[in-house]
Amino acid sequence: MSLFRRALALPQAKVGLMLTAAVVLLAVFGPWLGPLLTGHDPMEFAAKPFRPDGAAGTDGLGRDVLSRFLSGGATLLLYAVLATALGVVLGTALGMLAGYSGGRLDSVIMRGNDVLLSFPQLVFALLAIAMLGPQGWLLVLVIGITHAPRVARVARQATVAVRDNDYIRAAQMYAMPRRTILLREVLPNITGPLMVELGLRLTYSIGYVASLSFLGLGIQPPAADWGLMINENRIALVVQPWGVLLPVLAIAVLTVGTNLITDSLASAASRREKEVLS
Amino acid sequence: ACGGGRSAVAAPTGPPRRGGTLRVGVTGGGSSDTLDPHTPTTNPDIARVRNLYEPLLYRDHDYEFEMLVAESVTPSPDARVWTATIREGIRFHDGRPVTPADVVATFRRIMDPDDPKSGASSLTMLDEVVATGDRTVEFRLNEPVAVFDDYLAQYSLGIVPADFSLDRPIGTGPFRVDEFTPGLQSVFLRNDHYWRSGRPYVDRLVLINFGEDDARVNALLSSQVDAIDQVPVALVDVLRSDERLRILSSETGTWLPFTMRVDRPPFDDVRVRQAMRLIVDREQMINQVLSGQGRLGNDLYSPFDPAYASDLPQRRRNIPEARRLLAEAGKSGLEVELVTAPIQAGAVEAAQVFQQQARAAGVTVRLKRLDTTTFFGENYLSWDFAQTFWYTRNYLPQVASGSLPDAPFNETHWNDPEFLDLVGRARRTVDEAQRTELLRQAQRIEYERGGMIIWGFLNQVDAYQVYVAGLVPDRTGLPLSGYSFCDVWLG
Amino acid sequence: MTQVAVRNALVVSDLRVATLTGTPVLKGVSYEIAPGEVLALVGESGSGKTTAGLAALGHFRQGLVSRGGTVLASPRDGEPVNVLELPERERRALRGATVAYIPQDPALSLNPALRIGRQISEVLEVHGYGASDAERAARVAEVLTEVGLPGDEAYQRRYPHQLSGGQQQRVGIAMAFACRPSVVVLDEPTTGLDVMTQTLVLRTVKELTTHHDVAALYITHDLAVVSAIADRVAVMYQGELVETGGTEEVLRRPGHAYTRRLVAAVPHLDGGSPGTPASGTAPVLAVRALAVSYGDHRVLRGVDLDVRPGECLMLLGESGSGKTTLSQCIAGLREHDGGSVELDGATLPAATRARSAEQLRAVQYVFQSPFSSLNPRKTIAQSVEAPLRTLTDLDRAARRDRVAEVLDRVRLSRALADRLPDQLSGGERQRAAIARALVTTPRVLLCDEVTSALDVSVQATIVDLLRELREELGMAMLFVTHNIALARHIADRIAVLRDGEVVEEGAVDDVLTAPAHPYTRELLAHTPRI
Amino acid sequence: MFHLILRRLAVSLVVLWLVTLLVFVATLLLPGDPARAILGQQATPERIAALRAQLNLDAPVWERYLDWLGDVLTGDLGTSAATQESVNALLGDRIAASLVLLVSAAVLATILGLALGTWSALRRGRGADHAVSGISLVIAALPEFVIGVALVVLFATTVFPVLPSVTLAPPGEPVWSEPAQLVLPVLTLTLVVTPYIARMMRATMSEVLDSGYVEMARLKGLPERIVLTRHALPHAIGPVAQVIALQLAWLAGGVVVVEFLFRYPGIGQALIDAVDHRDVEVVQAITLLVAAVYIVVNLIADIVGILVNPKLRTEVSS
Ligand SMILES: Nc1ncnc2c1ncn2[C@@H]1O[C@H](COP(=O)(O)OP(=O)(O)OP(=O)(O)O)[C@@H](O)[C@H]1O
Ligand SMILES: Nc1ncnc2c1ncn2[C@@H]1O[C@H](COP(=O)(O)OP(=O)(O)OP(=O)(O)O)[C@@H](O)[C@H]1O
Ligand SMILES: [Mg+2]
Ligand SMILES: [Mg+2]
Repeated sequence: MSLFRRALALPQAKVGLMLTAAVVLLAVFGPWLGPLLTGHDPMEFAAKPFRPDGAAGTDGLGRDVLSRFLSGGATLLLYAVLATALGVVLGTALGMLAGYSGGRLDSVIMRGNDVLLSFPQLVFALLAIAMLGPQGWLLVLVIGITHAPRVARVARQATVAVRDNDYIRAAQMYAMPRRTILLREVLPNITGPLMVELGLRLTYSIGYVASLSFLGLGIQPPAADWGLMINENRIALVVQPWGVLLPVLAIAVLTVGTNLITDSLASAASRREKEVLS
Repeated sequence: ACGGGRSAVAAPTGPPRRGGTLRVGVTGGGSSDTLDPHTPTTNPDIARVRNLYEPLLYRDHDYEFEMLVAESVTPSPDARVWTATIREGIRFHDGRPVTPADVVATFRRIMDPDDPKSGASSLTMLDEVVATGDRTVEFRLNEPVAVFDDYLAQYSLGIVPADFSLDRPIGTGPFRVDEFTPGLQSVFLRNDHYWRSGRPYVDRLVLINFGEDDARVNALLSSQVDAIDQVPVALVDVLRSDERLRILSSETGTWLPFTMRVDRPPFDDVRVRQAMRLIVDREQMINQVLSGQGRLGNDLYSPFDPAYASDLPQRRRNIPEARRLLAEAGKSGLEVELVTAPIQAGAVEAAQVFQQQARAAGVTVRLKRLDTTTFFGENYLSWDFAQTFWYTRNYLPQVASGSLPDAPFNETHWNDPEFLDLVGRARRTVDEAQRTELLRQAQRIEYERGGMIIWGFLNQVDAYQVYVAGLVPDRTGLPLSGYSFCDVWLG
Repeated sequence: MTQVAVRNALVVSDLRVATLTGTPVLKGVSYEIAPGEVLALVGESGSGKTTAGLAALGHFRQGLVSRGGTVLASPRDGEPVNVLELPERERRALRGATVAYIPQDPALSLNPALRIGRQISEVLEVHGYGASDAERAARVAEVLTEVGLPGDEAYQRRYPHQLSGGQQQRVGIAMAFACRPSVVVLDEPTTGLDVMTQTLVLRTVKELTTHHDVAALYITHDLAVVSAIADRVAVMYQGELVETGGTEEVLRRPGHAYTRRLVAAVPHLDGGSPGTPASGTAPVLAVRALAVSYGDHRVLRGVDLDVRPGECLMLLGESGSGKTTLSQCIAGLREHDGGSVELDGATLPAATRARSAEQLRAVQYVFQSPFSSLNPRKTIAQSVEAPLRTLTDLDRAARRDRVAEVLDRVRLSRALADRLPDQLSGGERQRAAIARALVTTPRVLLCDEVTSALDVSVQATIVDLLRELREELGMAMLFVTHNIALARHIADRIAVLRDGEVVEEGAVDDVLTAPAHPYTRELLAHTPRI
Repeated sequence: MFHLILRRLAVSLVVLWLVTLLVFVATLLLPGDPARAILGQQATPERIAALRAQLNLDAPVWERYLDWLGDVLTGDLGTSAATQESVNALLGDRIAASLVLLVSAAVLATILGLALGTWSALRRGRGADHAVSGISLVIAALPEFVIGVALVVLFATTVFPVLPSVTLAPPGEPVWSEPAQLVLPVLTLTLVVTPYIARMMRATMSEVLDSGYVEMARLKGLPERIVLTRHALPHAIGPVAQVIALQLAWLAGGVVVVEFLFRYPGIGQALIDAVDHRDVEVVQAITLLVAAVYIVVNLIADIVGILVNPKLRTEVSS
């Protein structure tokens, strides 16, 4: 898609892509790499807790931090991506429907949206997890649902901006079914804001999964997971900083990377709009 | 209450100094914090109860009896009637003397059928409490209980005046209430009527709730509190290296076992239980979970009980034997779900370590991690494989709480006729030597067939500023000298 | 060339401007304007007119830099200064006081959050005009009256959105003339205004410039306007002035090829070939007592129209008269409250959804702006194919053939079929839009101001195309426009719409030569001609 | 204008009502028995039964909802299941404490964000702009607890132990009696929120600076200062107010982590506590409160948007 090509021409996008790719590669290949590099399985006890043994010391249970770090990104990434996908798909569908239909349906959807938005995110997570226990799919669901109303807002706004364009009226004139109009005529024209939203939501998802793990509500032990690692090793920040620093760095690099890509998508999209207008 | 025991060896030297405010950071607590002497639930509750109220007698730092409100507690020859004599001249915070009527009222409050307090469940043998003299009270039991004094030595049995109400929380403890904010902190002042003359040393005691390990340690590091309980064991070495601080590490009888339901598969097969006990690498448990701050367990509890069966051989990890037992039971490649929750520091960690250790024997352990409330919720007593946590107790009270079919917390659904017979006899046996023999036999049964994996006893590790004096190791398992602050002074 | 003796108010010589990347935008432009003179700067879009105009104020848009040349501006009572060499502070002092600017689009250039009186008085304030607030307030009222607006307090307290387009433009002019500048630069100030308002604005500008001896640079691409206002014309083509001279001379005897093209493209009210009114046959499309209102606002008040087979009816009307509403009602894009639309005598359902494929195929609509009527994410071929997908059951290959055929018809090269709309010029896009309407071989084609968003030269080619297509295909056409000058080029009959009513209807010749209604007469009077 | 605002108000009320419904249902679904949660592990069945009766946990759901709603409408948030005290009394101080935290962070972040955003919009494409963008990008990328932990290490425990790391107000006295304790929590929240405001401000200002009327203002010869303050800034207020509102609303909910970290006696801490203890009434009260803050803040932002937009403001008069 030309939006991507345009965005990629920006230097910040290249940096962002490099950062993101680095962390993604790390997360994907880390689980194999870890035991090779350190000689320790991520679950195996290498020494007493919080000892400076090995490249990055040991964690609160005496497991090798480097090995756990290397294998700890995959779940976080997976959950973040799934939650983002869920939120964006759900939100886009709702937002487009509301924006395109207008009238009563619009009001109903958007008020429902407001209700969801005003329900505090964390309370939602807290309640859902207290209800059903911390499970992977629940995390994805909770975060996805949290994103949906926010995405819906953006999607609706973009749809409303597109709705009154003559090409939509032309499609109506050719008696195209609503679903087809939404998918073929509207959706391709709101990809700009949606891509930006996608990037933004991905960034939030990463932080959110990590935050939930930090509060003990996210990914559960003994899984090696970056968010959880921060939580588990936080008390020993002063003694064994790597257990916190490595995952924090990885999360920071990843979110900075996705943020940069999002940013360049945003400026590419707005530039495209300006060109179309002029 | 103030312990006798050994005297403190801390940086300030010379005679204790009076005055000052002691600020203590205590783990846990929340909006349900209470000043009720008889329903302490969380650590801050216990810390408050320990300083405001006193039971008739209690355990000192060495886990020996220490008389508090009572001067003596003695059994009748058949151990069916126990007589407590109230200490001469002991007064409540408002200066009124403690009378037998107060003691009777206290126990009526605890045993109130409409609203029984925490202590009630372990006092089922108590028929009535009767004032028999100016200073004597009789406890009449419905069966002989040879160690009834042990049942009375609980912090949740503090003696309060007959007209006690929560609006005026009065007891005989070394401190009295000044201010109390649930979920945050309590401020106590010195009780000038305290029976131990000259004590407490500090004028004010501030107990501050901390939900977070971080916050508590940070508060100590930034000198916002003078002492904290429950230092995360992994940090002991760091804090120890800080010259401003002292670590207080106490060997205790506190235990954090795994519980297997003996009446449900797969653990209804004793071979499976034995295999699980052989799977645990107890040294590794202590090293990884407790950073070495603990002592080896032998699947037996109450290590400070004189009747503790220390002659039984220490059980060690034996994977081939465990595999053999499992194969025999037809359970090779066993898969079990272990329910865990952060019920105590180290609990979830121990579950993880066990999960890892079990792999060696081909046993797959799935962890089901719950929050504490759900863990202790409706299903609490029906988990097949879970964990629990107990402070130091002697054998018979512990059995009464957790190892009898009618015990309130029989997590393993332990109901062994032979064991019940032995324990029942022991309870009625006043003769110490005879009782010890019976208890040793009972312990052997638990050692061989029991449903608990007791891999170790946790050290209690606390920390305080170097200028704090008078804190000593304590065996009860309660942190910071059993939360007893009347001997503490500030240098 | 009347005032040679007088010192020029603005002298631009050898002005060069380039983009940051080095592409030249102006390649050595020179012109001069005397006080009281209007120089028209014409040229196609993107030729550099605005750039040249803004350079007179020493302003370059972001991304553009000056690459040499001089701009000498003479204040009313001072020596000429080279604007480009002034430090930023002095340039600012010059702007609005000596050289003032009137933007193309007043709706975008007036601050929507400030009252218009305030926006005028702040120019006076910063340039130290007048000694007191009272004096300045008086000047604001005065200059508003000069541009033909009420100068009273209540009017000054209005916000831009409370004014019509013409009024907004006149506020812009008032703002420019407030400090009595010696030079004004007007950047297409009448584009987007209807003819009546345009006349009014042109008259105001003319009066002010002559009355106050102001030199005006009038940027436009409409030669009719040029002939109405300018003393001299400079023609710009790709960053260069290709021709300069007196208005008469340039328009009569254009020297440069581009100028000739430009002149040829201007529609003539009196030229062209009138069509043959097809009378007698039954109308293919009939509108009967059509009424539409938005709330209390009655937009159409019982309109009757007939379009006969093969005939082109021009629907003429000023902005807001209801032209679009009417044509969209016919197309089924808008519900009407009363009356009916009949195709071959059969009433058409109001909504497209209720119409049969046959009916949908028969009536097709071409939208006003080719920039918004094509989905920017679909290739031209995809867009043109869309009606075939939903309205016919042709298979894929047949559809592809049909699309190719139609693209040929509208003279669009097949190479463009797989491009996205924004890779095409406006004229090409409009051809594609017309192709989409033609692809189902409609019996009636509705064209809603299909040329108004396009350049004059492009406009002429589209009109020609439509005329040829009508002859080739023999379909009927409703051509909606506000430009009466196009009448002879395309239409057989004219219907004049005003405030939702048809006030005059008849054959082109009849209406143009002997207009019956006063409104039609007024329209004709205000249409500038060369 | 007034009917516009009134309609907006009505919509907010409907949303708020729907939120009460959602809150009530959601908290009902919480598993576990509040009675047991209150009494803890050592509870006996008799005590639990006694407490359940006392808490009226056996009445039908709709009846409990209506009761609760009626109480809420009269300003009574109910009785905490855990403490048997009125929720109003329980939360009163905490709400004040959280408000202090939020308002200080909000004010700081708003001022900082607006200033930084404007500044970098004016220096678009230059070094300063890139620096601000880069730094705000990195800070925005860090989860709040990471920022909090980093600040504690920096300023309270390890590097420069100059500030208190936790909040310990003497009882009865408000948290702000010792301002030093507020520094780190406020700073953490400010750092979390500022980048968003700054980025939005930069984007909006860039757009406004590119607009025709700003160009026109320059072409009128106005000094840059006036161009900025009179012509550019007012237009940024509307959209930025929306972002600030969203961020403030986030603050109200997101304060939990920060309060947890600094042991700040606000509603966030009370919330975690209440969920742990299944203290339904308190969870409901806090959720409703946060939702109400969100709704009100958004309402204010919308009204600001209406007020700064002359088109909407003059709707009635024209
Ligand atoms: N900010 C800019 N950066 C780079 N190039 C620009 C910029 N503004 C204009 N140009 C280019 O400079 C050329 C001249 O633009 P200008 O706006 O002066 O044309 P114009 O004759 O006024 O056109 P129009 O009739 O469409 O207003 C165009 O090719 C345009 O693409
Ligand atoms: N959706 C709408 N709601 C309310 N009023 C409308 C709507 N659409 C059009 N109008 C009003 O109806 C009247 C006629 O509009 P219409 O678009 O048909 O005019 P037009 O003749 O096509 O004008 P133009 O030449 O500007 O395109 C105008 O006064 C307009 O303000
Ligand atoms: Mg231009
Ligand atoms: Mg129109």
